[in-house]
Parts: sequence; C-alpha cells; structure tokens
Amino acid sequence: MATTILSPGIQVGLEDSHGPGNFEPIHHSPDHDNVVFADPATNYHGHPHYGRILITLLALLAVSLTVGYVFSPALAIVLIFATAAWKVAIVMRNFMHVKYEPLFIFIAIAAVLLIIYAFFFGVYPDITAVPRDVTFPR
Amino acid sequence: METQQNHLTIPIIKIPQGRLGMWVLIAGELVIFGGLICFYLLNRIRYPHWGDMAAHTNTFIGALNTVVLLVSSYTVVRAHQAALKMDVAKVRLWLSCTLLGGILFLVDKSIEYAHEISEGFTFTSPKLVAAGDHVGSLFWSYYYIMTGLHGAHVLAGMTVMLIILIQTRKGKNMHRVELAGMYWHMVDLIWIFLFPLLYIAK
Amino acid sequence: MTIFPENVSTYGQEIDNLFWLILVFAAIAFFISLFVLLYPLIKYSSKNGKRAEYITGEKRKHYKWITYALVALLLSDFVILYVEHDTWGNIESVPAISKNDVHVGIIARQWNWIFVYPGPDGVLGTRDDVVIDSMNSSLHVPINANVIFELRSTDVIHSFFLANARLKQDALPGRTVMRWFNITKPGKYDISCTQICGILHSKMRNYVLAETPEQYKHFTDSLYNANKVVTSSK
Amino acid sequence: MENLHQNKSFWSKYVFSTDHKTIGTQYMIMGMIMAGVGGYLAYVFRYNLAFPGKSIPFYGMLGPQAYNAFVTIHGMIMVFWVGMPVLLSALGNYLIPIMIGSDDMAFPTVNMLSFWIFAVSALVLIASFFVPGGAFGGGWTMYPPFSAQGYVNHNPNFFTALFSGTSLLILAVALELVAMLMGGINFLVTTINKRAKGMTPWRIPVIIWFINIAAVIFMFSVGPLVAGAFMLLFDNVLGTGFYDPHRGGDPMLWEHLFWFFGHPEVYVLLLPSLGVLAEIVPVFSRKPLFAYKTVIYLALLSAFLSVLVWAHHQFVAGIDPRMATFFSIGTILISIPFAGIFLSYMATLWGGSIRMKLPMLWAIGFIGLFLVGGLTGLFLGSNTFDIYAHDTYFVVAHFHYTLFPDIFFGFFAAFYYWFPKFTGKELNAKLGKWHFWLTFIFFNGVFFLLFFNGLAGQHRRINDYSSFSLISREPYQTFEQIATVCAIGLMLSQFIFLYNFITSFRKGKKAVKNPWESTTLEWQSDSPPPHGNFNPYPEVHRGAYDYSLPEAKEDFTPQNVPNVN
Repeated sequence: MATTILSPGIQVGLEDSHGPGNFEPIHHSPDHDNVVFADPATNYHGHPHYGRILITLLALLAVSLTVGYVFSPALAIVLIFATAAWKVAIVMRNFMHVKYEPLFIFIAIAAVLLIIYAFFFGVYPDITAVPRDVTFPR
Repeated sequence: METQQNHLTIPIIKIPQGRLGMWVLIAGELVIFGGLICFYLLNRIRYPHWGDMAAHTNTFIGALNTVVLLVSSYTVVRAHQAALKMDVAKVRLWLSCTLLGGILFLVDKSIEYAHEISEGFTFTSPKLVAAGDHVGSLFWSYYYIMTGLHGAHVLAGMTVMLIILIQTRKGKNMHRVELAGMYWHMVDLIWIFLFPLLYIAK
Repeated sequence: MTIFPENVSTYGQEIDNLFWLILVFAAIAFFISLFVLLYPLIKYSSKNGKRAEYITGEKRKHYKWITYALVALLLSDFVILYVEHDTWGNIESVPAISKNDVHVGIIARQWNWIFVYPGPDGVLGTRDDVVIDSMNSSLHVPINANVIFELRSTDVIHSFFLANARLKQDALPGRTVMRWFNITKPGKYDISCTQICGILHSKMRNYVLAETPEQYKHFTDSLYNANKVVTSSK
Repeated sequence: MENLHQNKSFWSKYVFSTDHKTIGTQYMIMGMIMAGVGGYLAYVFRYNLAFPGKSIPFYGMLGPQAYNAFVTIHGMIMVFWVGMPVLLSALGNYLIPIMIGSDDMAFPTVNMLSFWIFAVSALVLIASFFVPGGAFGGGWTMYPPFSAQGYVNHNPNFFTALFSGTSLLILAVALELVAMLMGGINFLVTTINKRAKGMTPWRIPVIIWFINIAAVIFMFSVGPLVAGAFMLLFDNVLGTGFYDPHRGGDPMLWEHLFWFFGHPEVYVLLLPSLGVLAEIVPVFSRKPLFAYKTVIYLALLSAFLSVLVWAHHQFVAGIDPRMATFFSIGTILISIPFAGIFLSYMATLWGGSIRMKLPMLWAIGFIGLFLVGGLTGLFLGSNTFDIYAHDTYFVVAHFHYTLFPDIFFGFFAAFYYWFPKFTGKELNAKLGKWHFWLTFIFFNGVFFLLFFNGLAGQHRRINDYSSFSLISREPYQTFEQIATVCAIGLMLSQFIFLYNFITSFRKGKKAVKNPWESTTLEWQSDSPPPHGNFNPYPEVHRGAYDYSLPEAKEDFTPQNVPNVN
C-alpha cells in the first residue's frame, strides 16, 4: 500500500481510489505547464488565529442585528447584506482555506455566483414587474 | 505495480483528490441554494406583504442558531488543525463539539418550527389560505422549503461527521476530517445568507 | 402550394419578408459550407496517394479564412437583427386605443376560447360586457381596424395562435397580456392553441370572423340588444 | 492492489462493478434500451399522425391522453435517458481515464452509485406508464399549472398524488439529475487530478476537454431546476402554491428555471459529440486538428454564453419584450463559437489525405445534417420570426435536425470508431455502410418535409389535425404519411446495426491494437483494455494530434512517443 504525504503529518492511504493519480509530493518536471499553481500542501504552515476570526464573525453578527434599530430601513438592508457577504468571505477565506487553494477554486466559486446573478437578472423583469395585486378574477 | 503508480502520475493542479471533489460538490450545492434564494428574493421584491410575514419569525432563535453554527464552524476548523498534527484525542474532542453544535441547531430549529406551527404557519398554511391570504401562505412555503433543505444538509453533515468520528477512533482516515469540515462550512455559509433573508429583513 | 398560409394582417407581410431574407443568408451559408465540406473529400482523398500536409491552423495565413467566415456570419446575424427589430416592436407594443379600434377580451380555458365584447360603452371590465363562451364560436372583428385584445387564461398555459395573421401569444394564468392585430381581408380564420393543455388540446379551435365594418356594427348591435343590462349602472 | 480485481464473482464483475469501462458499457446498453423505448413511442404517435383514427400495429388505438403522454415521454427519454447517458456518461466514463492515461476514475464507488441511481430513475420513469391515469402528458417542459394539478386531482389522498404519472416523472428527472451530477464531479476530478505524466492541459484530446466543459455547464445550470423540481413535487403532493397563480406563485418562474437548465442542456448534449468529431476527423484526414487551442477557447466561450440565452424558448410566453431582444442577441452570438468549431473541422479536411472509413462517414453525415439544423436555428433565434414559428413543426424539424445527428450520428460515429477498442473485434464495414446510408436517407425523409408543415402553421403535440382546416389539407397530410413511412424505415434500419453489433461481438475478426493508426493514448493500450488500462503507464510527450509530422516517417506519431526518429 503506497502512502503519500498530503500535508504535514497526515498519512493518506489510497482508500479513496485505487491506482495512480492520488496526491503526492511535487516533482518539478522540466515541463513548465506542470507547475501552474502554488502547492497548498506546503502552505499550511503558521498558526491562524481561529479564535480571533470567530470573535470577528460574532461581532459582525451583532452589527447586523443592531443596524436595523439605528439606520433607515433601506440603509439597514444594504448594511445587513454587506455584513453577511463579509462574513461569508471570512469563513471561506479562513475556515475553508480558500486562501491556500489554487486560483481556479476561487474562480469556480465566483462563476457560480455570476451564473446565479445572470439568472436573477434574466428573471427579474418578468416576476417582479407583474402587478403587485395578484388576485385574479376566476 | 506500486513503483509505477508512484512516479508516473503527478497531478498538474496540486490539490488532493478528496478536497477537489468536495469543492466541486460545494459549487453544485451552492447553485441549488443560490437558485432557491433567487426565487425567494424575486418574490420578496414582488410582494411587500412578505415583510409582515417575516415579522412572525423568531429573530432570537435565528440569531442563536447563527451563533451555534459559527461556533461549530470554529470547532470543526480546530478539529482539522488537530488532524494536521495527528492528535487523535483532540480531533475527537472537537468533532464531538461540532456534533453537539449540530444537535443544538436542530433542537433550536424544532422549537422554532413547533412555535410557528402552533401559530398556524405550516408548509401550506391552511389558516392563511382560509383567510384569503394566499401570498402570506406562499411566504411560509418558501420559508419551510429553504430552512428544511438547509436542515437536511445539517443532518447530512452530522451523519458524515459521526461516521468520521467513528473512523478516527484508531487514527484512520484523518484527511476526511477536513472534507467533513468543508461541507460543514458550506452549511454555515448558506445559513449566513438565509438568516438575514428570513429573519432580519422585515 | 404556397409555403405560408394566406397572410391577412397588416404586419404579416413583414414576417414573411423576414423569412425570405433569412433564407437567403442561410442558403448562401449552406451551399458554401456544403462545398467546403464535400469538395476536399474528393480532392484530398487518400486514393490520390499524397501525404497530408502538416497544418496546425495556428498561422494567420491559415486561420484567416475562418475569421472571415465568422465575421460574415456575425454581420449577417446583425443585419437580420436590425431588420427584424422594428417589426418586433411593432407587434409587441400595443398602440393606444383610439375610437376606431376594437377592444376585446380573450380568455383561454380548457378547452375553449372565451370572447368578451366590451358592450355599448366600448370599455372592457364594465358590467355591460358580453361574454361568448361556447365551443366553435367566432370572434367577430371588423377589417382594417386595430383589434386590441387582453389575453388571459383561467387554468393552465394556453397559446393563442392566429396563423393567417402571423400572431402567437401564450396565455399564462395570473397575468394579462395585451396584443393587437389588424386584419385586412374578410374571412373566417382558425384560432388554435399551441401550448399543450390536456386531453382536448387538439380540439381547442375557434375562429376569427373578419367582417366589413357595417356587418360588424350589425353584429354588435344585435348582440348587445340581446344581452341588454337592465340596470345600466357601473 | 491489483489482484483485488482479478478473481471476482459475476455480480461484482459485471453488475456492481467499479471499473470505469464496465460502467461506461452499462450506461451505453441502458441508453440503447431506452432509445428502443423512445423509438417505439415515436413509432406509435407518428403512425397516429399519418393515419389518424386507425388502429396501430403492435399497439392498438391511441387516445388523446396516451398520445400526449407518448409525445412527452419520448422527448424526456431521448434527452435525459438516451442523450445524457450515451454521450456524456458512457463516452465520459469509458474515454476519460483511458485517454488521459489513468487506470480508473477518481471515485470509482461514486461512479457505480451514479449508474445505479440512473438505472432506478429509468425504472421510475417506465413505472409512470403503469400507474392509474397513465404517464404525464403535458410536454417534456412540464409547464405548471398543468403539471401541478396532482394535489387538486387526487385530493386528499397523499399517496395517489405521489404515485401519479406527474410526480413519478418529476422524481425520475430529479434522480437522473443527481446521477449525472455525481458523474460530473467524477469527470472533473479525474481530468484535473489523474492525468498521466506529461499530459499537460494543452495536450489533452479535445473530446476530454469537451466532456468536461459539458459537465461544468451541466453542474452550474442544473441547480435552480433541482430546487424547482422539489417545489413542483410539493405543489403536486402537498398542495403548496409555488407555481399556482391563484396562490401567489407564478408559472413563469418555472419556465425560466426550466429553460435556464434546458438550453445549456442542449450544449451538454452537443459538446461530447463535437468532441467525437474532433477525434475522428483528424484521424481519417491524417492531419492535425485545425486550430486546436482556438477550438477549446471557442467551447469555453460557448459555455459562458450558454447561460445567457435561455429565454429564446419563451419569446411568445409574455416575457418582457426588451429582454427578448437581449436574449435574441445572445442567441445569435452563441452561433459564432459553434460555427467556428464546425469550420475548424471542415478546415481540417483541406490538405489532408482522407480515408473514407465508416466513422468518417458518420462524422461527415453529422456535419452535413447539423448544418441544416444550425442554419434553421437562425430563423428561430430571430425573435420576430419566432412569433410565427414557435411551437410549430418548424421547431420540431429544427431540433430533430440538431439533436438526431448530435445524439445518434455522434454516438454511431463514436461506436464504429471505438468498437475495436471496446471489444477487440472488428465490425462488418459493409453492413455499417448500409446502416449509415439507410439512416441518413430515412432521417431526411422524416424531417425535411416537416419544415414545410411547420411553415404552413401546423403546430406540435396535436393528435388529430382534422379540426384545423389550414393544415389538414393536402399536401400536408401526405407529408405526414411520408414522414411516418420514413420513420418506420429509420427504426427498422437500426436492426442492421443491432445485428452487426451482436454478430461482430460474438465472432468478428480480431482487431489489431491500433486499426485506425491514431495517436491518442487509448490506442496504445491493448484491445480490449485490461483492468488498469495500461502496463506500464504511459508518459506523454506530445499533443494529441501529431499526424503527418514532416520530420516523421510514419504519418502518425502517438502521444507517448518521446522522439520522432
């Protein structure tokens, strides 16, 4: 059973798949196309302050709960969703380690959001522009 | 055979197989929830009346659930940190904490559902329909389908976590802690958006 | 045999012309492509015994032909878009209702078209409206007048198709769509439903009966007299 | 590791197998069986159209409800249970690992699970014919409120609502989508992670690129439909009002989310068979693929544009007229990348040394027929002409001219090309030629005249045209009869293929390792490939299309050859 090093200290067997292609340390091949992205396995050093990040998240939650009482509704909604987006960014960046992942993961997630936005944009005039009163004479 | 496997194949984008698969899965799940959130938003813009309905949701329980999910996200990332150091005892401790968070979330949610159902706001809300408030009943349909689908994901995440908790007993499959953690973070992310949509914006 | 059914509406000819225009572009593209596809099969057959050339298509002198073709396609696409744009606006935007126009309601139901005439006051949605709800009935309209109709559905999605006037519009339950047509020739024309709507979908056929203004006046007068509203309050 | 797979029972070797080749074959067989079912449905309703009111051989009398159900399920089967499994799953499963020089997929167990979920979904679909009320008959688009009436019709019985044709169809589609999602995850991870040494992105064969792009399009567009299908199911069985306008919902929402998936789905079906062409055309013209990188960039561009065009199916549905113009522009823009891809294939022919073998015949037939389909798309992409042509036989003929070559010609091209690799046997070329010419001629016979029926105003999904004076007259009824005769001929000529398949499989001539003299990796393995595909694993030294290199003696240089001389 071949074992390979995934990231410092983790032994990965090949249970997930038989055969080649599982992860293993980089061989820098002479072919330059082979080293497109940085290697995340070596980027796991350092000790991120997860506790501090949690406190930030909870503080943002408190902000989103209180803005409704402070500002006008329109501004409050913008602020609430801004803090939500900020929270999502923090969780993805630090907890899900997007900052250590290759760029294309970020691009894929951004593409998802873009596609959802395209859907919203295309449907918006048809669903929202209908007269607000939908009681329909039968 | 083994020597061949080891030196003939190298991944070109260097990311472990399980994690890559999990990312693709997360992208797929995000589109499903993104679509649902889109439908909700479109209808929310169409019917200002939904604001009155959203006032019946319990912001306190919603906020409590957000805190629970954020903290459990923290604990699962600590579990991953411990897994990197191969610290089996700590991994199991943090995973158990996360499982506890999941249970807390579901208990919270059940209390909230019970409260809403006792007020007559169910999946189809026959009470509202009888009163002629079809639009309000539609809000509750969306509310239950969104939180229900999210709850199903919480349950799925907890199941995976439980399996991994058992597997790590002998220090096996430590890399799966990270994968379960990623899935759990995704559940957290979706809740971060559902919470303001359903509870705060009234 | 003509390709299209007889055109009787004011804007029908524009749609027919658009078809011929696109057909010209499509036919040119088709025959050129067919030549490009089939000629090399003969000219460069392996039976000639010649070795193939090594062309990767990365060089400008090779790929320029494809670029030209794509630009030509894009240009013809935009020509089509430009030509059709006015017609689209013409059909989709409803003219303001003037005195000569006829304003009727058309309601789709499984499996029949219901016609609502505006009544003596000429306004839809008032108490003197007359509703004709029977299978195989006809919508009477005068020729050379804008007929503006409000299209609704009561149950499932239907689609109002008047082939002779080149008009099609879906009727979605829950929303009212306004469209118009102007028929220039007297006659009886099929209305069909083109959105599958249940068992009797294929029997969901009514008629538009285009008449001279005098005949139409006669028809509405007798219709309104027969359905007189006793208390003429709104 | 290896001997794990050697001595296995029949069940784990052929049924619950995790080997990518077995799973690919399972998908292919399942797709062929479903194509038989879909073809039978087509035969029944085509016969009814040509001879309305007559008893149909091998069926009996066809009522309007059954007609609607047959039309609906025919469309469903051909797109979701034939096109998807055969083009995406079968080709993807079989070809991705072997063409990138790997032993298997990244997650073999998930792969097996994907097939079995797919098999269950097919069973659920077939079962929907045999529940009270029969299968759903509202068009494959399943527009509510017609598809959301289960709760009203079966009220208050939850179980009859759940086991009605409508609910079972929605369930079957949802299961099928889940199966394909699992397959898609597998394809992407395999292609990114499990390539052989030296298989850089720009050395991957085009078909692998295209299958992966198709998987990405599928994954990113299917999300709203998955959520929406659950909502439709709840409308049916629990009585919610997500799509009921009387309850505050909106059927337009379903139209949008269905086509937001439904149109990219067309490209999901198209891209794998375009990939098949990209393999076949260079091999048989002994020339590199023309502008390889550009072809891939064009496919990526079309993937991006594919999510911006969906509303051209709704031009007359009452959408905002300004949005219609936007989507019309998107539609004509997306013709550009696909035209570019086809032109690059045609340009590959020029200057080659063309061998007109069977796979090439199918490939040329594909391009020729798709040309008609694509150019008639110009008429329908123009929103103004679509007012007239929408939901007529013009549309029917148009999308059969695109999807039939795409699914069947693409599949047959792939089949005749890779059969020696799949089985190690040679096919009977003479029978194959008969099969091609009969299919080609009969297909045109079925659908070409229907363009004229459509232009005469004949609309779709009508079981009896006698009510409509405009189109029940001559020559349109004769056209219908010609189409039906040709359709029967088309189906009968597939038996030639079946006969050829079975006899060649059982006692065909043994094929050599690389009969077509191709460069890609799968031909460097044995035929049929052993478990694990390669021994030793190949190392890739060059692009996938090195034909007729000037410095090489042979006119093809396989990817794993380090030096030309």
